[in-house]
Amino acid sequence: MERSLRISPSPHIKDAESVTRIMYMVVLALIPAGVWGVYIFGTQALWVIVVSILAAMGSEFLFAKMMKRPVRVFDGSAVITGILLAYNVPAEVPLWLPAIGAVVGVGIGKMTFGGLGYNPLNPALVGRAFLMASWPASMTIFKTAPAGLSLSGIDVVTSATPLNVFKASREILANSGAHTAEEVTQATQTISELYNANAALFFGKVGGCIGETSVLLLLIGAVFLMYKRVIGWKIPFSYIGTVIILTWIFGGTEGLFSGNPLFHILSGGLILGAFFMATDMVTSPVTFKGRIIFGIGCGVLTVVIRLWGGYPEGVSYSILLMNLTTPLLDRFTKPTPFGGKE
Amino acid sequence: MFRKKSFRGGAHPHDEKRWSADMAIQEMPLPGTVIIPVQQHIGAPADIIVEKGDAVKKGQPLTKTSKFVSVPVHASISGTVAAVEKRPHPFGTDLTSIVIESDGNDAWAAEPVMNPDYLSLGTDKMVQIIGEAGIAGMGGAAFPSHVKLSPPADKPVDTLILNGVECEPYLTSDYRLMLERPDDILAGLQIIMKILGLTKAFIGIEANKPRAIALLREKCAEKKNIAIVPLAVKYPQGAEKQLIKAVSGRSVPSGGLPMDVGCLVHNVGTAAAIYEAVAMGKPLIERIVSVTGPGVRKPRNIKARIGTPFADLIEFCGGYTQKAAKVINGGPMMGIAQTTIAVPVIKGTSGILVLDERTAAGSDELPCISCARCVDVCPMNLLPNHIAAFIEHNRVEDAQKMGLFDCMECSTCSFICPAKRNLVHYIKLGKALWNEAQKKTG
Amino acid sequence: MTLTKEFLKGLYKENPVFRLMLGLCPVLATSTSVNNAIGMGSATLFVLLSSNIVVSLIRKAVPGKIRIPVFIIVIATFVTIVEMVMAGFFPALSKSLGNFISLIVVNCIILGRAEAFASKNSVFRSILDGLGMGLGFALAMIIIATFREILGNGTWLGIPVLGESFNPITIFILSPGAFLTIGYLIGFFNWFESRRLAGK
Amino acid sequence: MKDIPHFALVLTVVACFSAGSLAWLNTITRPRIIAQQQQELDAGIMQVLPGSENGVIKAVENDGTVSFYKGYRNADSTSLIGYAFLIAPQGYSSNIRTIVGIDSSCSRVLSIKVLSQKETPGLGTKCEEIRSGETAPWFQEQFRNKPYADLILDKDGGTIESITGATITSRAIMLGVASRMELLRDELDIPNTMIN
Amino acid sequence: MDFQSLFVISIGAIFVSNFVLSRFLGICPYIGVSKQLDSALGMGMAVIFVMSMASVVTWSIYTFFLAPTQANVLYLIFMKGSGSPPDLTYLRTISFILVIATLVQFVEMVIQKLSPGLYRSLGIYLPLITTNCAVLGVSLLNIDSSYSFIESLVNGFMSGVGFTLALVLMAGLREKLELANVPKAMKGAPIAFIMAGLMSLAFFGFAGLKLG
Repeated sequence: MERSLRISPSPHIKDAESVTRIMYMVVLALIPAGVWGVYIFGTQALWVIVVSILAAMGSEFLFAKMMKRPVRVFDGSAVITGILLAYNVPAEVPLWLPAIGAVVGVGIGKMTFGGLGYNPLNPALVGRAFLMASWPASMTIFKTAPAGLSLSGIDVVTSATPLNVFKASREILANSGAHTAEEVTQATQTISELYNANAALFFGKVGGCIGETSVLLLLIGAVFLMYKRVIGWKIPFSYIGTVIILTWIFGGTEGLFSGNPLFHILSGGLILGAFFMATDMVTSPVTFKGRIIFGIGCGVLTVVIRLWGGYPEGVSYSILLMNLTTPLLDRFTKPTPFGGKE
Repeated sequence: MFRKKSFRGGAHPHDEKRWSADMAIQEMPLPGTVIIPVQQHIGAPADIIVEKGDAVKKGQPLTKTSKFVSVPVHASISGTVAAVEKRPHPFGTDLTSIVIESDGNDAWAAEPVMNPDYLSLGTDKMVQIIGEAGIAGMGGAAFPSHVKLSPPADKPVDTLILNGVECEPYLTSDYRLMLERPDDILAGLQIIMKILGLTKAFIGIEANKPRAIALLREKCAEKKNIAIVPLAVKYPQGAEKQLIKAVSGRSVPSGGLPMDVGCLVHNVGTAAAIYEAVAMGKPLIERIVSVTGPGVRKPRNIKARIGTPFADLIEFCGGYTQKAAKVINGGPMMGIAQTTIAVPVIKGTSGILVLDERTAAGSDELPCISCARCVDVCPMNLLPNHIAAFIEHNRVEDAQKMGLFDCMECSTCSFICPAKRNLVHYIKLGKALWNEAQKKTG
Repeated sequence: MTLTKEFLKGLYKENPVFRLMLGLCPVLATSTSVNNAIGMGSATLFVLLSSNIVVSLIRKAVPGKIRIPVFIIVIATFVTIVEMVMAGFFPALSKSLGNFISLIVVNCIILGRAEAFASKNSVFRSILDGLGMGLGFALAMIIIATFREILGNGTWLGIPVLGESFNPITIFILSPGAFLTIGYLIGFFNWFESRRLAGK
Repeated sequence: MKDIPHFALVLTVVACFSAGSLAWLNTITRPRIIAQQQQELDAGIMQVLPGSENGVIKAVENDGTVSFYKGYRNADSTSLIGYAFLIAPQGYSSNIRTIVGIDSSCSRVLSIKVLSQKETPGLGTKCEEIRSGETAPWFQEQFRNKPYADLILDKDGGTIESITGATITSRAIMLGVASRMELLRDELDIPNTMIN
Repeated sequence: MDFQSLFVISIGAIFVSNFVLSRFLGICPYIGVSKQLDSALGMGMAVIFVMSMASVVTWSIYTFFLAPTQANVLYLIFMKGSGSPPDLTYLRTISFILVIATLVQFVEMVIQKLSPGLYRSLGIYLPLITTNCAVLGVSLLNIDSSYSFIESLVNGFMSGVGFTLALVLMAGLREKLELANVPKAMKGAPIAFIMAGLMSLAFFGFAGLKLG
């Protein structure tokens, strides 16, 4: 009858959810968009993804060994870092580029701070920003035309992302005095073409980074994650909502309230960023209000960079910048304990 | 379905009531020895008034107290006091206990007699009887009931809630009680209403107990003043402050008591015990215990004498299964794992849960990934991850500023944590460290 | 403390950059190339040495209450001398170091050494201290600049060292690279120091 | 408080020493600094106005400050090569100080030279990059003998190849040149018809 | 004074060329006073105040005493407006640092007299500011960029805001890093530098920002 009994603090039952399960669910949700990326950009995209994942896992292993820490290469977080990094570079990059990005993201962005859970910034975005700062030329060349598909009238060879085209045209219109009438007309026409290309943008028949093109497939993954309660609605919805409002007000070329929010949602990395990167648990706030403000902040910065900044796309930088505010947001939006004074 | 009320936060562990929900309450055979710890309630311990070798009878008080926040314990069998010594206690330490060896007669010191006129006893008399009967909250917290029934004049109670939630997974003792002795519970409720001078009361029951809800509704069909409130199935629905919030919409202030918002909560088991004490003069010497879980052969709901060792109950339920690995006093969320089954059933033992290897297997703590699940589920609206992190780094003061003492240790955060962090464990540790530091500084 | 130790302490044990972490603004800003680092290092060395000498010489004549303003004037004078000489004789260097030459005046090492050492010690010791600290500072700058220039530009002192195929990691000569390089170097020295102490 | 005269004395002595030595050093270095700046400028002007090495350069003042320079082929300043002027357009992270030489009819750029800039290393700084095997910065070389009307970047459909990843720098220089040329035309009263 | 140029200066000073993250000025307090949020806020406020004051004062000193212009006070008094005005710009470093040191002392005294509460929260940071190169840096920058009086004031104030922004963000992050599992050798200043590096990397997002 007497036998040795286990003891442990309560609770004695645990939810089935685990960190590893959560991570691999995110991986699963990201797969469709990657498959699409490989389909339209060719096997080069596949190699970029593979190299990026292997480099992320490899550096996780090496750094953990170096720091004499438990090795948790297979907890899925390095895989996500690898995938997200690959999804944020053009398919054309030389393969050493994603490799270095992954090593930097995991090594500097994560392991230096103590590994998973302690990184203040999203490692994949750290890697991307590092690459962007070091080799901007390689990072912004979108030479591979999407297989058999292109936006009508837009040259996919030189500057193939819709946001690039948009920004260039918008700049021409903003300084119409410095350009010929012909150029101005063309810019106006280009923008209206972009505004009418919603279907192509939605299904992902456009140029861009490997994983950001197909809004449809990204949304499928996002819905899956939301259904599984891996990600919440607060950050993505407040993020996208802010982008909608701000681009509607300021995004137009004919004064205030003439923008086309739909174009801004469907193009660039907004969907990928809002659902898969801004929601990164480690680097986003934990409080209700904190997450809402975080999303709004991401939205504001994205629109500012897209419309007035030096880059055509601002999603990754805006998320990185908001990551910096996460501790402050958590601190200043600490909920009042139950029964406390509101 | 029922209209379900609830509170903010909470989680949905599998309720696991299936093991014992349909097992009718069975009486335990008379135990050979009972171990009655002097301290079974929150508050001051009472003074021992028996010595080794004394012959005692069932229902005879073993301790006596002059303090208000304190209740006596009673002999639960007749026999001889074999020892007054420290014995293992379900709370994890050895505490002074009175060990009685049975004489096999099970003779009453004073046989309970039904007083048909009990409702006409004076309020003060009722409270006195309840105190002397040793009744302490039977939902687990074991706060002396008569104290709760004597609210100070400046905090009038206008809302009485009977707690039939039983939100802890596995446990079914309150459920069985509601099904089998609804009249006793309602009679107890009426006594409490009389004491407090109330005309209206609520009984909160989780919606996963439709039979209990239906039965009590039927019983109360004519009594318009008692409302049965079905509640959402969510842990910790049965926690006092959350129950009050769900039923009455009122929020007990941080650091306050239910009476601060005019509420009073009693467990259904307590109500039944109050009925027996007031109407029949029977002290609290037995209670319903669910012995359940994958680690026992025949899970049962048992009416057991206070002081019966866990071993006897587990034996009565057919003993361990092959896989049994962990014995818990109480439910899986807040219960305490036992190192030995020599510990006795006490007034707050609502269940003995025996888990097997699979359910009991712990896993390594991983670093927090800030997924905020604990924040989302915390019924007290705290940031458990931050509090625990502060304590982990020995910064109790920062933890205290984050609301350490608002935590009621319901364990929902630890349950939900995907990194398997023992958040509540840190929090308990933090409270202990803080109290120690306070003592030092005076 | 022996005279040799007085001189050597600045090089490693009390290295102003890696151990004391003083005067980091110019270190971060002007370590983009070894050339700049040498220029900045020598300028700082000169000011540190000269101000140490002068402060030590006048230390008995200066009342304690006004010593800080006096030191500041002394330091600022030498900084201005460096500014003028550099602009006059090394225009290219002067241009690439920019305002950071003027900012030597607020470099905490210089006022720190004047206050903590030169105002209490003999001229000779102050010279050794100034030389050691100044060289330690310059050395640290050169080490940092070596990493940054090689990684960020593929060259060392302007000479290509990593070959044509090397694609420079531009970020190392940008601001994040400065912070990262110095962060990891200080971390390395911490690690090295703890190893050294553990070995003893 | 009786220390105050003492304090004042010490401070005054120190300050006098300091001021004296600086003033003395200034008399030595100042001419060198000025000469150096002038030399740099002259060299720049000569470079952007080919042929002026043997001639003279005259500064044309406007309200007390130099507005532009005239470069002559010969010493008696009769044969005008063209005009030179300094621009400092706001680039990506700095003002790009550039000297520009244009022909006497104000219709084409002769040559440009970036004097100083602090653009992003590796990107904007490429406006001064000399490719291996070449002797002059390729970006600036594109402006050589470029008619005013052709001052358009490739991104805007023109022929001037912009620096990869540094469109802002490229455009800043290009627009700086073009807009100052326009102003100069007004200043010299050269009708626009002549150049279009 | 057109509003737009002030706006451009402000955006530049706070985001695009942040004093700490891209100009490398004020690194010592940035690393030294960023361990706690409260002190970071206090330091930030003190720096904003001193930088605005210093901008104004040094601009005036430069314009009216050092610069070789017709408005030079020394020229008007001692040379009675004849001859060419003296060029004393080589004295700017020495005069600026003295002015700043005096100013800080003065501000300290005034605050102590007028608002003991403010003194308690800012006072302890004021002496540290004398050797904060950001203050001298902004003064020199104003002169180099030939800013007008108002522009100098705005630049000084906004650069202080930029400094405070970086400092406060850093303090929040470092409070969190206190709880992180950072390798022992990297604890303290090294990890703060790495964090600063990543922060300045993130601030690249603002590069090329052209509002207005």
